[in-house]
Amino acid sequence: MSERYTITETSVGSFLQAMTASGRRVLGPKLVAGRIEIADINTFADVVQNGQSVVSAKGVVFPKVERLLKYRFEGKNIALEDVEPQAQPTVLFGLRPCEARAFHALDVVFNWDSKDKFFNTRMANTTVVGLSCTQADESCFCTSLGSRPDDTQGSDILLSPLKAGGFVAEVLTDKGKALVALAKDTFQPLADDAALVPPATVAPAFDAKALQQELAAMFDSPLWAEQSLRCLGCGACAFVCPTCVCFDIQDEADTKQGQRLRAWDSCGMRIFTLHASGHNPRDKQSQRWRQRVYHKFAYYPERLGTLGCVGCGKCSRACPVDMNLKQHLAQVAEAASQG
Amino acid sequence: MADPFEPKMTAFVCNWCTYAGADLTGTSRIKYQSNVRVIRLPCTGRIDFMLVMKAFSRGSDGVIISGCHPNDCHYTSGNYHARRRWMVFRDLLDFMGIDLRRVTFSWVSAAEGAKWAELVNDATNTVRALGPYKEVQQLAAVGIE
Amino acid sequence: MEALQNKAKELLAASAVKVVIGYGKGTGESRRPIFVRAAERAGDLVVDTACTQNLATYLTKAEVRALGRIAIVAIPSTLRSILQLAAEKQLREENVLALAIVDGGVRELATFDAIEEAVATIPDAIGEADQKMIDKLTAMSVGERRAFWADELGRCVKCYACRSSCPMCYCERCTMDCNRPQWIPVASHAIGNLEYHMVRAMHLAGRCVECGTCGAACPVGIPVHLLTFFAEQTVRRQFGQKGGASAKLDYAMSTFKPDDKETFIR
Amino acid sequence: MSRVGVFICHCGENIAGTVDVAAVAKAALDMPGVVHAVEYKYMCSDPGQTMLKDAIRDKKLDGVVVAACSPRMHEPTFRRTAEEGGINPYQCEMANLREHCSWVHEKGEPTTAKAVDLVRIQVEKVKRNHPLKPIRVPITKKALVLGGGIAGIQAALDIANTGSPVLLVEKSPSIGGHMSQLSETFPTLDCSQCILTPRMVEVARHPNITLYTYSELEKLEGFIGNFKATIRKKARKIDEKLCNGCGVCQQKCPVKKIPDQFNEGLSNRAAIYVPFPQAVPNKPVIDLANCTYYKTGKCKACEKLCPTKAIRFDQEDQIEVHDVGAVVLATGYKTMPVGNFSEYGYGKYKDVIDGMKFERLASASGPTGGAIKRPSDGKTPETIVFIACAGSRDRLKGVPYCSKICCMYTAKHAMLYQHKVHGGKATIFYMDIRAAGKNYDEFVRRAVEEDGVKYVRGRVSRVYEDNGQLVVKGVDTLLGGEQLEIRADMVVLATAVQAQDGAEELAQTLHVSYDPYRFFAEAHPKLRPVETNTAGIFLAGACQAPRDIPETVAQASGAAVKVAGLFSQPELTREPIIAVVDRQPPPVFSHCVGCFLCKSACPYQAIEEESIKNRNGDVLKVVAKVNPGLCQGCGTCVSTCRTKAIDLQGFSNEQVFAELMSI
Amino acid sequence: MSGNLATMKVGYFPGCSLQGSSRDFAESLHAVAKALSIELCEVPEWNCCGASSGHMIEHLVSVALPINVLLKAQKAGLSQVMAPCASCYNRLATASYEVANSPTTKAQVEKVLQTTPGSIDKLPRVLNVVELLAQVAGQIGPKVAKKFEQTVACYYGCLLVRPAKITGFDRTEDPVEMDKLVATVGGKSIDWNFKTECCGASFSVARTSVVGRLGAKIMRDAVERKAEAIVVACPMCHSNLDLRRGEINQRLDPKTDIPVLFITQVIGLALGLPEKELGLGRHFVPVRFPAKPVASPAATPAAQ
Repeated sequence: MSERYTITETSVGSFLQAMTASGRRVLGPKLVAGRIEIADINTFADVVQNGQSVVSAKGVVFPKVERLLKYRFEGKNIALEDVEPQAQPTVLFGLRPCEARAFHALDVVFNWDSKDKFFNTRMANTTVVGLSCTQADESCFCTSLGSRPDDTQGSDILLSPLKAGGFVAEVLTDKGKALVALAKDTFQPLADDAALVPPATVAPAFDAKALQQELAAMFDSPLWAEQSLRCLGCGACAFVCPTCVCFDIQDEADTKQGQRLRAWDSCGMRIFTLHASGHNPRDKQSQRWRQRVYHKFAYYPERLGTLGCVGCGKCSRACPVDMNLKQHLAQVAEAASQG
Repeated sequence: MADPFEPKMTAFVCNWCTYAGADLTGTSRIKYQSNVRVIRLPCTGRIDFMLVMKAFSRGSDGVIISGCHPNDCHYTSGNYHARRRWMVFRDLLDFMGIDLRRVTFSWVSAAEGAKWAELVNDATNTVRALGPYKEVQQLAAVGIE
Repeated sequence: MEALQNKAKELLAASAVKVVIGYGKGTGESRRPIFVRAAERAGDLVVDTACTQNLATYLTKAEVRALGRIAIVAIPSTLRSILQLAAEKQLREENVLALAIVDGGVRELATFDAIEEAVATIPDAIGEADQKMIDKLTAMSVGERRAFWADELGRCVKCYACRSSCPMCYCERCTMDCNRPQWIPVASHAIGNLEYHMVRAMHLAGRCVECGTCGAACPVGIPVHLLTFFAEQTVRRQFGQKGGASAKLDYAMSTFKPDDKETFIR
Repeated sequence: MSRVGVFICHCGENIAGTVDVAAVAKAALDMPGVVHAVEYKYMCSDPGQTMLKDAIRDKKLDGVVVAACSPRMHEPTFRRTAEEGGINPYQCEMANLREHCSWVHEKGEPTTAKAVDLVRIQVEKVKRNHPLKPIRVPITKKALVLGGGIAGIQAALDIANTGSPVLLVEKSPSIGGHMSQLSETFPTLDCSQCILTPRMVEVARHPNITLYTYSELEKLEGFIGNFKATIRKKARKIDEKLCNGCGVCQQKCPVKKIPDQFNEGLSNRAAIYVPFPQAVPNKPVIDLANCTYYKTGKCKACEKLCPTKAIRFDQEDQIEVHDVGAVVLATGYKTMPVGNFSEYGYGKYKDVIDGMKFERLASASGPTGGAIKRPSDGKTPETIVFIACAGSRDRLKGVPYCSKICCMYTAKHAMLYQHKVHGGKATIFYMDIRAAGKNYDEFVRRAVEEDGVKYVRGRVSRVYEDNGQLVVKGVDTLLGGEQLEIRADMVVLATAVQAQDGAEELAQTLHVSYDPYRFFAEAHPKLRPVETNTAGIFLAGACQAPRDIPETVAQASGAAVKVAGLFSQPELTREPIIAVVDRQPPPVFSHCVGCFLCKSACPYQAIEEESIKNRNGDVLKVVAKVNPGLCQGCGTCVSTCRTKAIDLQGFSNEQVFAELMSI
Repeated sequence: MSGNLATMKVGYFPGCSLQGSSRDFAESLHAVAKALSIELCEVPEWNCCGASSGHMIEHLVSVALPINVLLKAQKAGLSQVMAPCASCYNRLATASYEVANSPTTKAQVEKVLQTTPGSIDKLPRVLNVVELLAQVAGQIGPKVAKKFEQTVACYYGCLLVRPAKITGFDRTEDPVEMDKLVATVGGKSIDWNFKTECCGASFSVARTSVVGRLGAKIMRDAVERKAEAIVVACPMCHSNLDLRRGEINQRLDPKTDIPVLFITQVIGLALGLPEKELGLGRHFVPVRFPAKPVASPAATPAAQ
């Protein structure tokens, strides 16, 4: 059962100081050159309370490039050198609930069969302080996925703004407790009459559960080609996405030494499935687009018991040709309902 | 006292003029500094501009590019094409923040053994004075977690 | 706008073209590329100042080509793209019809010659802000420039939105995707990003149509278009040639003059 | 995993004296892929090479690096050895430890370190070498000679005498060229036609020579050993088989007043004519521009009177296409039109003539039968002035180069004049006398000393007429720059030698390069003077630069030998260091996108377009293809290709990249 | 060339002689220009072209002076500057050529002319009077009032067409542009041989004997070829053949009194402009057709 407190905006400041003082790195949505980025948070003023960062916070636990191992050629032998992920204790502060929920979608993959050392170490060192959305835009669709702008899943602490200023802090996990413990006195007990700013209203556009069923019958629908005609086949959507987990493993080596890197990859790109033979099972953009939808809304739930999407809409905002996922999914649902 | 800095110099040269010129430097026993490593290509026209950037990314402190004088190209016009490429690439390197003092372009003919020695020494000394190309070499570690 | 919609309707009705590539209403105030394939959908076409993306990118996409003869709503850079693509044998005159937007109205340009004439009237100028930025950069010290790009490119995630949105990046296999040898690292670390954007700029020198669509496409707001603009301007300054001026090949980087003026070769 | 052997040569003390070869060998043995590394005193010696061969066999090597002298010195040697050892010769690379290391650096650790690097670079390269086969191209053993002047004649005869068929194409109605117009030739003063005519006849009779006079080359496609030549035979309007050259037609032709080009307009000819009595072939041609029938539709006098009924008014141009393996360019020169020397009064005053006119005046077969008579009134000139360098070495109004032959022929003219006009006074204005050549300076001296020709060193500013008398106004720079005014009866201008009209167009049809003065460019000014930069096309005579007869003939024979040499091979074998455009299994076919930017980058027009079709013959893709016969392997296309679809064998992207990575 | 005359505007650099010894040249020039509606805009605050003295003493000065003039013209928005005096013309043209072809000279000149505004890179084009008239030749023909039916010898002298690389105008050794102009106004020009011979130029004052000797040759050939007048486009040629006629006639037999006209005067006459406006009265050898043969050696006129 979670503990609930209130905390004033000024106290949030000291709470932040306490985190930094404890040697934690504090990151959160922050305005940088007109873009919201996940960047260092020093004062409460840094925190952007509404609107989505361009790139998700995924990088904290799954960096765009990370070194898995190093090696050196010593004469004819190869000397391997294991590297440990340097995982500085990190607090993701003021994260949108949708993004907070996204870590689960990563977790199910990185711990699917073998346990990924790098992800897990980073995850273990990351505490998520969510912040309920009081505004949303045309690309948001968390509600269509059975979630809410003030969803607690994935957050260790969830802050929800109070009409009177300050926040309700709902401490959800031990990680959350540990964090609160850093500055216990900045929290007050929750008053009964504390009135919350109503969360953002996000009208549901479709029902994810139903969609999963419908997709089964739509593999050969002309809709995919229709929707993806303008798709450029870049990776913008995947690289801003908080749940996209595909990666490429690359060796960078010369005659003296080398290293093995893990780097983000995207199923939207043509060469993602290109075989050495030249054959490409997903040669058409429509096939790649369909794969993206199926992967997130059919295969994920089927095999991993969770959706591969949190409805944050980052992909739609990042897309250079305005591929709006929410609209497209609604279209799919509609097409399905018409049989 | 630590070892004095010895620059890594990489040279891309054409087979017919500069490589032969460097051979002549040898046959005439003209001494020059040993920092340079020569990569032989048929023609300056064959030198992909990326090789130059790669050389820096790979830790070279200076790069030398040399081929036949205009009009003397063994392939009649390879060096003219190369020259155009450098005219643009040089500006781009500069625009992207690469220090042009570390890139030396030259025409060395098969008869200019002495010029080759002089070229290598000058380029090497210039770069030695500039010091190691940390700015680029450090990049190798940036962006990897 | 009506002019365009009517023209599109007429072309599609007469099936003079099979598709009209144009701009339509997107999320919020944004505009998105649309593909009008039926006369009755012509009303979806929008023309306004928000229509800045160079749609020529679609002219080389197999899926789009498969639709049949194309009419494309063209801003100036689109026209240049068409010529450059033609010069590079990627486009046939009979397969494309340009609907040039000239002060609100629409002009039908059916032949490359016609497009060349139109292009000839386009001034050799990029956006004021971009030019200012380039001038600012060139005025900096080389160190400052390196720092500037290190910072900007630090954000690059190699999503290749710039490449994918560029009308001139139509190669089926990009240098980036070559792995024997691996010219450019796949990972988007500092070196990988620097080399990637350097190659792109060089490959566009003399071919860039200065639409800036690559910069606009970048999700993390890196002004990558400044690199290609700069390269293109360098070519124009030194050789007087430019990308997308003619349907006949005049590529500065695969031609030369024996008296090309250069001062740096000793 | 490859098995590379490294062989380090001491080159006596040359390398071992400076580089610690043992250390290099040890280091080499540590390099990935190296299974064998040894040092030896002289790798190029017999035992050295045997050692290499044995190692290849015993150690099952698939790649060899010989660390010795410059590859430009011994690469062929060791590649042959490697082949004898049983691997592909192109699996052998050389590290240049001598010219690039031991000879240029001091003894010491850094030098040895460099040696190791140089070896490593080549090891990394050789690991990525692919077996290559020399390129074999068939040769059509038939030569095309363009131009029927002395150059073309000589080349054609020399080639024909080696047994290969020759097509000799001449644009005018007869072969012979300028030489047939000359009177006597320096420095021997033997009669030009007397030495030329036999050669002309020999050409006509030669079983291996097919003569195409009054014909032009329209098109040349293909490449060395495999050209396709399209020749236009212009209609003479004569059936050459029937015509016996009796000449009746010429006599009977009503049109007679057409200036005769052969005599430089000093006499007239008919509308149907044989250019000159010794013409080969001795068949007339109808000059359509002046023939009454073609102008008015009436006449046909020749047709009526021709005893063999050989006139064919309905004859049309014929186009013939021939396969040839080599081409000799011998299109000759022209003399500069003197129009832009109005101050010399050429064209204004009848008695101001150019050198070629004088040749006709002095020629026994000329309009005056060899007597020097001035054109205006046929009077024998008592004083004559020759102006050398009329246009030559004149940056402003003429050409900057020296026309080379003028000094000699002017001396000859003056000499001939003195011989023919006793007591006549010949003066020559000159800049310098350039008489380099066997017996040339002696010849000039003779003109001065024996024939009393007056040489004045200085330029002429103007030639004008002073009541009917030509006045040559010049300066004598040897006599303190004093102005001279010589009253002369006749003035001869030694006009500059220029490239033939249409040289530029021809060069473009043949893809040979030419200099700023439109003379065809040789492949190398010293070492390849008769070759062009286009393999299989050779140069002879004044189409390359001003030349006199001896040089022209020598060069023509030189070109002929080049052709004979080419034809002596069963087929062309060339180093396989050429570019190739990749081919992939469907659906990719090739990584080439067909932008053909490489095409304009190629200095050799070696890049062609290939359509990849499916079974039904529909084109799926148009991609670049390198013609191995034309490609010379510069690799310019490779670095132009964005998709890296073109690569250069022997210097492939993988190889070069690996070399760089190994540093 | 320039089509609509109404709009033709040309820079005008008088130089010293057109205000002194050759006022007749100036007058006729302005009259003709007016008649052909060419607007001659005098270059504001022009300075000496640096002829003779200038370029013999200090090279930099000889270039800087003309460039200064051209910069002033440039500032005044003139694209062409016409210098009637052949010597001025030659200096201006030479200077432009030098700064265009020698970076060093350019740099030096830029240094000394820092204070003069403008850019040396786009200097106005320099014209001589014949060049200018040639440009509008097309418009002269129609305007001819009474044909100039004389046979004349066009005399170009040395500075108008030489050195060719600098003047780049007409045929250096055998110019014809003036002859063409004479033809357009109905005159006949003889084919003679002293078109570009030296007249003695500035010896006109220093050593008249030289002028006499050279002038005599020129006049002799002209007269023998039935010229009724000499036509010039250079103040020095004019004064040498006109002012020094006495000196010349001492070496001639028979002596001659054929007048020496400026090309502008010839055209002026053809356009029917009053003799006064053309400054014909200012000649030493009276302008008469046909000239009456002189009996006695003409006394050298006293300096005015």
